Amino acid sequence: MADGRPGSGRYTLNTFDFSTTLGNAFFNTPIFTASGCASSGKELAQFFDLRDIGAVVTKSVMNKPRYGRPTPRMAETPSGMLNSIGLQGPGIDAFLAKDVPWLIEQKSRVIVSIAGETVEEYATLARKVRSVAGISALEVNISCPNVENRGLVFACDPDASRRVIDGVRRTIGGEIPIIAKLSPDVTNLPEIARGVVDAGADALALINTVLGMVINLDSMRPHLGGKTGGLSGPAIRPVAVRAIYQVHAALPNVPILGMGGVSSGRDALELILAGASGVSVGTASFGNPSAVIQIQRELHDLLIAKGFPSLKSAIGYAHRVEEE
Amino acid sequence: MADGRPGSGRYTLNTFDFSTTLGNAFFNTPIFTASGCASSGKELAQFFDLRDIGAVVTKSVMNKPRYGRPTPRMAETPSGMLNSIGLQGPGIDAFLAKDVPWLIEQKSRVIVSIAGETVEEYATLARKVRSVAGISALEVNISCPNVENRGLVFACDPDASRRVIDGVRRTIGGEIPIIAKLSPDVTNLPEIARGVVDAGADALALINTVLGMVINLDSMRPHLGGKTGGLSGPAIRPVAVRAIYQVHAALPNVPILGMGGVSSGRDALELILAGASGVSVGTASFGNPSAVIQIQRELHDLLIAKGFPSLKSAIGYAHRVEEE
Amino acid sequence: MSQINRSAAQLNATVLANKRIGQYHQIVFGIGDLVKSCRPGNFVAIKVGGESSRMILRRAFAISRVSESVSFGGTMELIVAPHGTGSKWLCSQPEGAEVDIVAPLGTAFGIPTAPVNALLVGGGYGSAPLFGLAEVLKARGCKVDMLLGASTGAKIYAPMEGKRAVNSLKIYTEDGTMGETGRVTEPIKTLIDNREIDVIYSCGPMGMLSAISALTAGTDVVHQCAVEEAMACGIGICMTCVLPVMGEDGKIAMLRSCIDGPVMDGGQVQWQMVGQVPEGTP
Amino acid sequence: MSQINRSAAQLNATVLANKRIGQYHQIVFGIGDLVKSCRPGNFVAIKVGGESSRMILRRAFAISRVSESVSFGGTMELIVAPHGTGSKWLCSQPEGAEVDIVAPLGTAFGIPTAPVNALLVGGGYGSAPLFGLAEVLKARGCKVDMLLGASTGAKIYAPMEGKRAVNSLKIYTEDGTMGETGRVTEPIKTLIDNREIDVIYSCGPMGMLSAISALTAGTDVVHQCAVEEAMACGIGICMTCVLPVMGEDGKIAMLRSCIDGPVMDGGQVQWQMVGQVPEGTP
Ligand SMILES: Cc1cc2nc3c(=O)[nH]c(=O)nc-3n(C[C@H](O)[C@H](O)[C@H](O)COP(=O)(O)OP(=O)(O)OC[C@H]3O[C@@H](n4cnc5c(N)ncnc54)[C@H](O)[C@@H]3O)c2cc1C
Ligand SMILES: Cc1cc2nc3c(=O)[nH]c(=O)nc-3n(C[C@H](O)[C@H](O)[C@H](O)COP(=O)(O)OP(=O)(O)OC[C@H]3O[C@@H](n4cnc5c(N)ncnc54)[C@H](O)[C@@H]3O)c2cc1C
Ligand SMILES: Cc1cc2nc3c(=O)[nH]c(=O)nc-3n(C[C@H](O)[C@H](O)[C@H](O)COP(=O)(O)O)c2cc1C
Ligand SMILES: Cc1cc2nc3c(=O)[nH]c(=O)nc-3n(C[C@H](O)[C@H](O)[C@H](O)COP(=O)(O)O)c2cc1C
Ligand code: FES
Ligand code: FES
Repeated sequence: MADGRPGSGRYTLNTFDFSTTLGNAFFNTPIFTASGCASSGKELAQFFDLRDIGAVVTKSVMNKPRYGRPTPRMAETPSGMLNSIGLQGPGIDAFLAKDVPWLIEQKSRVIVSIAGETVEEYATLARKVRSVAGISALEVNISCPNVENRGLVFACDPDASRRVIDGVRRTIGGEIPIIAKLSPDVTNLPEIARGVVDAGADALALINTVLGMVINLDSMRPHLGGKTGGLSGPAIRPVAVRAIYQVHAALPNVPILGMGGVSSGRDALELILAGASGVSVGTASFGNPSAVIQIQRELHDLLIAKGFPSLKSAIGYAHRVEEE
Repeated sequence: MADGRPGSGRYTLNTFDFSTTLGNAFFNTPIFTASGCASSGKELAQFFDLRDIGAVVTKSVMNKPRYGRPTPRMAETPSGMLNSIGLQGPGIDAFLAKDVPWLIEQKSRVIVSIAGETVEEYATLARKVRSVAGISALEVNISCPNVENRGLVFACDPDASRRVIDGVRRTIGGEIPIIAKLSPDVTNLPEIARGVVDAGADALALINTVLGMVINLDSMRPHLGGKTGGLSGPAIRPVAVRAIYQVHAALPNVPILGMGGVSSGRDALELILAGASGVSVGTASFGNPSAVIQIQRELHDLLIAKGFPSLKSAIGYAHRVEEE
Repeated sequence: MSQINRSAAQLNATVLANKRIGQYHQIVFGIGDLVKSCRPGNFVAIKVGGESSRMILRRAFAISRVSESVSFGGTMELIVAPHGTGSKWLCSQPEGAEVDIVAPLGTAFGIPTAPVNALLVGGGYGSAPLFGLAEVLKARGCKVDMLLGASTGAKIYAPMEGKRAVNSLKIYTEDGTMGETGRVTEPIKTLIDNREIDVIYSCGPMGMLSAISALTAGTDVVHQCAVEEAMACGIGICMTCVLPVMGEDGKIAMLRSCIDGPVMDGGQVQWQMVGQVPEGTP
Repeated sequence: MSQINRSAAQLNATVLANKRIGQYHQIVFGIGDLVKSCRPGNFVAIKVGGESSRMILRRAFAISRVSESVSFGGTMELIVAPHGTGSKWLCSQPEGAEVDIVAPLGTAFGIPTAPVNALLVGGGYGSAPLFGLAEVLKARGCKVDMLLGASTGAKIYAPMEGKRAVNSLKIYTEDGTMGETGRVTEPIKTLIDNREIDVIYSCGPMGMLSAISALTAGTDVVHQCAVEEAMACGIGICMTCVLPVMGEDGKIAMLRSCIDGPVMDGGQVQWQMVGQVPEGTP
């Protein structure tokens, strides 16, 4: 039997290789938190040991401190939720001075997520991140409004996406991998993906939330303070699987950090079979503080039960062409 | 109190005006079936009187008979489902000869939905529809692959969308309104909407399904015969509300037939407040054969309870600017 | 008014009994006068998961039996395998629970007008509707033989009462834990060759139905089978449940197994093409 | 290890009792040793809707009381208003049901080290945590007066046992169906002016908390209030539950009401800006 094909449970807990890589970054396990769904990590430390998961992906941080959007900032929807946080945060300086050292002290793997309003801001953020040791990767959240271009979201504009990644790439050097986080709200996702990879992204994070809205039937106005919000949770999982499958088909050599509605090991496996090298767990942590570690355990056992010799052999397995 | 503002239940069942219009077509009520979710109407007639609802929107029909996609054609997902039917149908000639006369005999209002693979096919379909009396409106489903342009979905391409509607407009004349049905899977929905309205669409249908995929964990391949499928049901309601709100804000004078995850009167009201002049009920009928008529009743009572003097006064009410 | 779904009604049915039998649950519902419209072969579509469920589609189950009693009125019995989230939910419903059902749906087994020799073949829970069918056939003077098969004994559903209506009953399990070891299709060829049967009624996995169709092909034996395709609506409006079936005009059509089935003519179903679409599709 | 959520644990708690009281349900859960970490003011986050629910977020409820008994071990009581789908589901859980909870969460009411004159003000189900608080204050030698208000009598929660811990209890309803007619905030000004109270503990609708903060502003009276903002996670990871609060540095920060609250210093909360963001936001 060829390498990478599931056998019949021949691989045991001891021989199973659960590790993954995103660019030149190595992770013991493929399950991460999702940006904005674990704050800076401290809050979840009560529920599991942060060292045990693949990495903590921190909330997207901007250059300056930021209040975010007015409340209400959330609305539950069928099997999902809308959020409109508006990137509230302490700003990159305070973040690098306080939150990152704490995580490193815990021996947690850290992926820092950054967000900006201009191409320049992203480059500035990258430069600051570069100055701190111990960070495993940089996630560049480009699903932010571009103030230099009528607030059009960077990730919805192939050209602006490329320019952001290009600026980050040039600032950060080749030391830590760049993961470009894309929005699914585009006509041609593989095109955007190809653009940011050409510009220097080592990996892609798919998917950010889907733009949605809820009307409050009492006020009869948009419920969220920010009017529209990002849809996340199990409701969007089929969109995430499709996005990952499409992009993996177009760019089979580019590692993907998958996310969107994962709330069990079987969900994580779906994303991996579609082409994800790692999986971030977001909204599921809101309903279950131990979700990340539970999903990791379930995925581990499921991969072994399916007969995969390693996590890596399952990545993109749904694309195989051979006949059974 | 100004017209169109909800009062406190002063309007009763007798004075309440539930009617709506899409272009020059008048409907007694604003609740319709959704294309592809009521077949040609006959199947639902056992559960309610088709005359009692606003209109039956028939399954998108193509010029030739068509087998559609291989099975499995559906997968249930959290609060939603994927379908990949592939426009199975009898072809326009058999459809106009058999299905439409039956509906007209039942005194049901009929909106015919058409789908094509070329600009020319849409025009042919429109010409054939024009030759039959008694049809209230034509829904042009442009979420179909364009065989003349690498299978790129018409509705994802502003230029192709416009050309389809332009062709239909010129063929059908001004007798029955054209409703262009758009896909939400685009970067800039208002742009596509504006394009088809400029080309002659009298109204817009929003939204068609969202592209998704499910991987079957037994076969470890895409579950659907057609690999990807369209996501529908409550899971996508926030996307529908957002799409309707965005397009109504951009084109306040263009009537919208809203749809996407409506399964109760309160859901229908959400879409109407966002800007829909009518609401199609799709997937909800699969779980509840009486859904269309039940939703219609609930919406009626809810509008009165909220104090609206008429359905029309609630359309787009969430956009109002005055302070309370 | 249309003829499609013409006996179907939607109602809240009360669970009167829920008993585990082997790997299945035998669930009895009170459905009142609706029993009068239920025929062997029909199915029911059930809403699962309760009010705030993320499961939005009904689940289909063959009607195993209906009866009328003085104390309970009309009752309907289902044999349910706890397969996934929806069927497990159904199996967990206690006596007294109310369940939203739409029934009866689909085609029924055709009943011969003259007495014939009938062979009833059931795979797994597919035996459920066959006992009710056997009673009807018996009442028409037919000779009724039954073959039941499953992977293992716990998946054989063969109630005591049911056996009264059959002339013979033979059980096959693949692991030999009950009856003969082997597949239920094995003895059929001999029965056909010996002209012992006129019609086969079958219900079970698609592979079994297909195998029986292969055996009856080119013979005079009629094969009525109840197919099982994934159904989103159960009432003919979604087109998800289609099968390629040869029409009288010699053309293949993709028929809906919910309204043109589940009982279909096994000789017309294009088994080799299930899961595909015919050639020449645009 | 972090200090945030430091006493919180996730467990399946058994419903020991579920009783309707006016428009509320008083629900008692067995939570074992976890009672030892629960302080008045803490809340619990509950998973609602069962296994296949479309509700993915927990619901927050103030812990009304905890106690330890020989027969049941540690128990926790909640007072739940059947508001929407999730709270109605909770109210429908029978004795013996298992419910997934995370508790205790959030800040607790600060307990004075010396005896003081305390006024406890509750609106609607907001009175729930106040009786447990009253017992603790009483044990510290405080004088405890209580004001409860609601729109109507059925929304007043004031259990018999609870009254033992308070020196006085006055009830206000807007429709006059119980106690005085009017709002619970009306007598407070006089009490403050007469210097009869040192600290106000409040729990109830945001409008009530804001009104009390206005009355205590510029006085020496400390106002500890338990706020209620929509929460997606309850454990500090989502940033949905924020309120503008004045920090010690004189700057306004958007604090998370789940971990920096629900009990906050009413004098620091920027009530007029709730639902907005401070000026100067990028
Ligand atoms: C006409 C008909 C008659 C049937 N009769 C019986 C019966 O008498 N007893 C019995 O135990 N089962 C019967 N089934 C199968 C039963 O419908 C499925 O086991 C059930 O739908 C599984 O739902 P789930 O939520 O438990 O599983 P899941 O796998 O979680 O279901 C997910 C989705 O797939 C569909 N699905 C999954 N398995 C099947 C299947 N085998 N057939 C059709 N759809 C499926 C479900 O309806 C649902 O939409 C019948 C199916 C059909 C179509
Ligand atoms: C710290 C705290 C303590 C609370 N204590 C109590 C209590 O002791 N007793 C009690 O009956 N209720 C209490 N509530 C309110 C309770 O959380 C809501 O009534 C409940 O979440 C409503 O859920 P639902 O599904 O019934 O309503 P829905 O309206 O269907 O809920 C939809 C969403 O909105 C959120 N939501 C709706 N109303 C509120 C609300 N008032 N506050 C916060 N979120 C809301 C829900 O959590 C859910 O995510 C408390 C809330 C908080 C934040
Ligand atoms: C409350 C909330 C806040 C989020 N904040 C961020 C963020 O700051 N940066 C980012 O890249 N993604 C953010 N996301 C998106 C998630 O990281 C993730 O891409 C998305 O929620 C889909 O995954 P899920 O369904 O598992 O939550 C946020 C999501 C939620 C629900
Ligand atoms: C099974 C199925 C078939 C559909 N077929 C069509 C179709 O033929 N033409 C079309 O325009 N839309 C079709 N749709 C899309 C629906 O009309 C509708 O736009 C979409 O499902 C969202 O509404 P809902 O969530 O209420 O189902 C189909 C949807 C489903 C679920
Ligand atoms: S299940 Fe919908 S058409 Fe058959
Ligand atoms: S509820 Fe999530 S941070 Fe407070």
